[in-house]
Amino acid sequence: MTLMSYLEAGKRALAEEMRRDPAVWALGEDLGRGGVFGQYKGLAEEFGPQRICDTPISEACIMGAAVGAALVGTRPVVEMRFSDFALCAIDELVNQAAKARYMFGGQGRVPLVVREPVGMWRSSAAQHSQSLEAWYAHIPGLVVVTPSTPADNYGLLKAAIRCDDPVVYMEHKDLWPLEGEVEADGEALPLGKARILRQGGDLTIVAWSGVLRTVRQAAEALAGTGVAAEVIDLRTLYPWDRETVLASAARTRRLLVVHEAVAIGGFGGEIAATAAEELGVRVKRLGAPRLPVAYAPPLEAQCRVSEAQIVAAARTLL
Amino acid sequence: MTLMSYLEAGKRALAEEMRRDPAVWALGEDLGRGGVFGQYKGLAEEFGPQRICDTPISEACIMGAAVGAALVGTRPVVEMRFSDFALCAIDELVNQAAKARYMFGGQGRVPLVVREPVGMWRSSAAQHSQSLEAWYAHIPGLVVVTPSTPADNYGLLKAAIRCDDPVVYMEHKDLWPLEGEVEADGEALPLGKARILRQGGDLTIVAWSGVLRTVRQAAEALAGTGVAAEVIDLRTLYPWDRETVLASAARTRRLLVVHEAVAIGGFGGEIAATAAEELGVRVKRLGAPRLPVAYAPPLEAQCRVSEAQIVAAARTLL
Amino acid sequence: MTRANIDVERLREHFRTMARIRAFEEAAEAGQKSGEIRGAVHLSVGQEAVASGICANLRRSDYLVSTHRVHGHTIAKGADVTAMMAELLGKAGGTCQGKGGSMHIADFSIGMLGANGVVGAGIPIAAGAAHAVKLRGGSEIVACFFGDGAVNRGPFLEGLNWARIYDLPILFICEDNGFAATTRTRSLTGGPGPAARAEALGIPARIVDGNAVEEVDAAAAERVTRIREGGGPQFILAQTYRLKGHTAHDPATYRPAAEVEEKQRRDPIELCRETLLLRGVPAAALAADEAAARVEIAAAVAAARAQPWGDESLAWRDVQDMGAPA
Amino acid sequence: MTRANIDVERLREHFRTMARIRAFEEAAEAGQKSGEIRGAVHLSVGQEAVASGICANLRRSDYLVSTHRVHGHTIAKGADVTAMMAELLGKAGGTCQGKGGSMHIADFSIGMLGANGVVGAGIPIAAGAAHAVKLRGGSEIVACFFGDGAVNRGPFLEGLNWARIYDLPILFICEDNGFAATTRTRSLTGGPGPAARAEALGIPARIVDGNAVEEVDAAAAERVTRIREGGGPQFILAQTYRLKGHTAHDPATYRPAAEVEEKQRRDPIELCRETLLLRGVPAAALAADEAAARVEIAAAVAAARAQPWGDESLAWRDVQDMGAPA
Ligand SMILES: Cc1ncc(C[n+]2csc(CCOP(=O)(O)OP(=O)(O)O)c2C)c(N)n1
Ligand SMILES: Cc1ncc(C[n+]2csc(CCOP(=O)(O)OP(=O)(O)O)c2C)c(N)n1
Ligand SMILES: [Mg+2]
Ligand SMILES: [Mg+2]
Repeated sequence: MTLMSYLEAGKRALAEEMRRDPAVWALGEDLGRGGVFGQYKGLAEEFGPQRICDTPISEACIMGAAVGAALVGTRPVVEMRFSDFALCAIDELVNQAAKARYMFGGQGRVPLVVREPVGMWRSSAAQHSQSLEAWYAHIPGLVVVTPSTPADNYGLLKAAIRCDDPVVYMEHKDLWPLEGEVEADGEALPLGKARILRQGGDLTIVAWSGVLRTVRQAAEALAGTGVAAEVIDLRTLYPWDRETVLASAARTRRLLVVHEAVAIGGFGGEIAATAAEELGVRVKRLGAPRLPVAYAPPLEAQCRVSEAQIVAAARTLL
Repeated sequence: MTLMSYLEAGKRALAEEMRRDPAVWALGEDLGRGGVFGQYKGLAEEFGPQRICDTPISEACIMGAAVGAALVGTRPVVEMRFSDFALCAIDELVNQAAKARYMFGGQGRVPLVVREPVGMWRSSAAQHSQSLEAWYAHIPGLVVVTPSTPADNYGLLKAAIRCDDPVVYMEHKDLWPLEGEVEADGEALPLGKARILRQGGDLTIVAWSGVLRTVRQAAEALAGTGVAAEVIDLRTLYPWDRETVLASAARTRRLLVVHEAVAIGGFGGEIAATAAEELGVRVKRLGAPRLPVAYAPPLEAQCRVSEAQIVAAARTLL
Repeated sequence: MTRANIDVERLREHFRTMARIRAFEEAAEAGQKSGEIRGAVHLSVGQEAVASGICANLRRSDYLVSTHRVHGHTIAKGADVTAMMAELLGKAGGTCQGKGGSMHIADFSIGMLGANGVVGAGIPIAAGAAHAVKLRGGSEIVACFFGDGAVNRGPFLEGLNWARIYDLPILFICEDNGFAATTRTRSLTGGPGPAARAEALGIPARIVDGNAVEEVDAAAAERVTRIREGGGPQFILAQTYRLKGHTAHDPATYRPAAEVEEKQRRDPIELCRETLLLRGVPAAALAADEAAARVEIAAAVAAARAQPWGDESLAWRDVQDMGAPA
Repeated sequence: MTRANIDVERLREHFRTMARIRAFEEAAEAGQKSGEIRGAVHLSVGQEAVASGICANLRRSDYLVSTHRVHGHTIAKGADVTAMMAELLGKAGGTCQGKGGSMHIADFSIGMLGANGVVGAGIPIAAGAAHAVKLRGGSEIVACFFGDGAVNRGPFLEGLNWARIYDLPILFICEDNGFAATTRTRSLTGGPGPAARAEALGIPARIVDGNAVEEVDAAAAERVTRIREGGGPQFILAQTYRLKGHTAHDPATYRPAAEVEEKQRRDPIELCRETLLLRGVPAAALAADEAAARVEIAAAVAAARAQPWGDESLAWRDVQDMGAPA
């Protein structure tokens, strides 16, 4: 086990997969100089400019070219810089990557990974702060992964690269410096498996990505008042781990879903509705209000799910 | 009252609004020859090629130009032909149209309507059959409207054009020929108001757009077996009429949401989760399986919500 | 420049290919009109010389990326017409098991990577395929067809720039049939046109008479040779005319009948026939070619018709492995 | 061609504008480094002549659409620097009430329709604004700035084509500062470059030395006159250099110090100073202009700093009327 950052863990995973499989390559803007967050630093030196491919500012073509390159047997890792810019390449992802295998009757596959860093970070305002994971979970053909720890960023990115389906891989920008133990030269983690971060019998809290830090704090606070919350990191949004979530909710009979994304139309609705359908348990969702993210810190804070909100929401279920 | 088709009703609404307000204009491909479904037929003759503006195949620019034109005081009606092609203009809709007013601190407004015909129609397969209304309902700044009758297409399109917010206006392709009574030179209908199509005390069924036809049939079938379903046409997805839906569900204690869109991550999750949160009622959702739409009729049929499915789903709630 | 000295057998082969495409599309048109073919069908009647002239210069291992107007390219690349017709009918034996229809025909066995329902979307995909070929040091080339309407979409610029900067083995073919659906493309295309745009992106462009199959063939031969020799991306603008409507449902009343009649006189099959007659091929031999094409297509239609629909379970397959729907 | 005979007062006005932009951005840089300004800040240090030269030819009623590198354009168009600085600090008195930050500065009172966080996204918006002007028979023109990196995005093609076919009153200014973030743009731009692309889309293009403010001014004057006379869209490629990093956080170590030093010698403010000295303006007068600019900006910073943060309720306003969040 080695202590490393979430950023470093992602880089390591990519480097190891590139060493393992010559079909893997990465493409995106500024990758040759390490990428916008430094998450590719040093890779061009090891793998050369062909496999760590600097691209023009052409998001549509980056994604579209990755589709073509995947159809003929390579495994592209596409860097979108901020998930917000991936909105310039939605046709390529949703109409092409996600559907090609199906439309063509299984003749081709599109084993690409698109890395789309999400979330609020350093007062970036409405065009650099979005969390649109719910969109992709709604699209047949796509896998959606949202790692929250260095170990997960390592193991899940490996799994995403090995996956034969197109994967939307959403790192959280606020997690880049987060440190944690990672097993170097370790294994890929299974996609589609949630992890129970904390056990408890009073209510189940499901969350993913950056907001988990706040959720853990809230769970601590609840514990301080004698409420034992079970906290589940969903890790993969599609396919989501219904078994783990429903088993927990069946025990606690109370389910709170928390996400950084806008609450209305967010993936919390899917999970809450499923639990209500399947178990008839009491459910509640927390997410951002339906606001664009503002720039000024006190305004931006309105979009951030707080520990106090989580504790309060949990209490309404008790 | 005049009998007219859903298509004709939309055309009439647009023509009347263009007569009323010189700032209204329409832009899109082939509009000068009536548009791809004929829903603009004759308008270029009345309003001239400036206000019924033929555009190149440049979806991104059609939407982006509409944003600019709206910011300086006109009211563009954008035609996207098939909602699937709007995926070529997502940055322009989601990062620009939806956020400009907010990001600029209220200095500008973007009163545009984007018409995005949705749904399965004439074996059109995976790139011409999508229903992605849930995406837009998740985006702060956007209004989402899904008319299901000629009268609604008339009254809601008028309201959408008069609305000062950007509106995603989703007509269903299968409804173009549907006939119904429309009050000519009539009023705009209020946005955000659902309509109870049929009263009943045993369960509440919420639906919208094309699938309502099937829902009505299912409600008939249920009535035949002594089950009185209350059927609600949501009409506007954002803002959705929580009052009407929750009041009905509070009475019946059973809520079924049905949509043509993929069930997982669909807007049904939002409604079901809300009802479960607010009322603790029994909920169920029905939508398409998480499949791209296939071409061959028996395969495509797998994506179509059937009367039998609705009846069966309703029964599980009773 | 027409290559009047084209080998007669080669020209005759073009005639046969064009006749087969024509016969296929006439059958498709009939199927659409009868309702047997439900999804949209875009006919390339009048544009067959482009498909035949270009694809005659491709190897089976080369890749092809096409558009919604896909039949000609795919037949010329060597696809099985029965499987294609079955696809239009939505049968399980179709090239795509009936999941795609005309707008999504693909045949990976001959390097045909797909039609596309989204105008211009094939361009980046083709660039990416060529990119992958270069990455793995392959010798294949990619032929990427698109229409004159597609040059007004962003992916045209992004894809051509991409091909240029990475110096990819790709031939872009802009098939200028004068229309984008009901619109005269020229009226909404700024500047001198597609070839000038390609040149401004650094890609050598050549304009050819797209109705003269020997001219298309010659231009393609030259450009394909350059590409195979490492000359990087090339561009051909083939000027032609869409003799039918945009879809098989479209009567195309937005253009004068006289214009169509005039263009009909430059039907590429007729132009080819004239040259072959001049070169001594008997009229009867050509008529026999056409009859053979019709027989072949009629048999394809019959065989496709006889095929079963796909089982419902087919709808659930090939979506994705991870989280496969159930 | 430099217009050595530019009016001295006009040139002096450019000097003052450039000095104000420089002072503003130096303050912004300091604010970013200290952490007081949290969001990304993109400096146009070294590019001030483009902003000043172009905007001097615009009227208050004309429209301006900008990019993430927005300060110079906006100051040159006449925006209040205190409100701009307050925006960078996120204060309620900012141009956008603190909702946008540097990347979303807008000032509709002077026709400034917004910076943009998405590269190239301003181009269609600008085309649409010009389209609306034409629709209502207005006499305003639109100035649309973008970087050399933006010419590789699809909206560049779509937006320029749009302006051409509808013959819109718009001036496109491509500010070629050599870089797109850490990338040398030229290395990923196929063909002869932005001006050739504009010409291929039918838009007359002119290339100018973007560090010589009198040259930019002269070119803009000529092009703006053409546009006002109904000549349709025009294009200026201004060649300049980004003296600082991509953002104020970027040390730009990916380029040799010698290159930057050499470019520093062509700092547009220094070039302008030289000309003014030659034309007899005393050095002290220019130093006084710069000092005045610094004083003005220092006062703006102090005033902006003193402003309160917005009330939380501000976050909930101006999202939408229909379905306003509550
Ligand atoms: C992005 C997108 N916009 C619009 C359409 C609808 N559409 C299908 S084909 C077509 C015309 C295409 O013209 P062109 O590229 O010249 O090809 P042609 O049909 O002439 O072969 C249009 C507008 C589409 N399929 N995709
Ligand atoms: C669509 C999109 N892709 C990527 C980015 C990230 N990004 C911001 S500025 C920039 C470089 C832009 O270069 P250029 O257009 O030359 O403008 P400059 O920064 O040099 O002024 C990039 C890549 C973005 N904002 N939007
Ligand atoms: Mg065409
Ligand atoms: Mg630049």
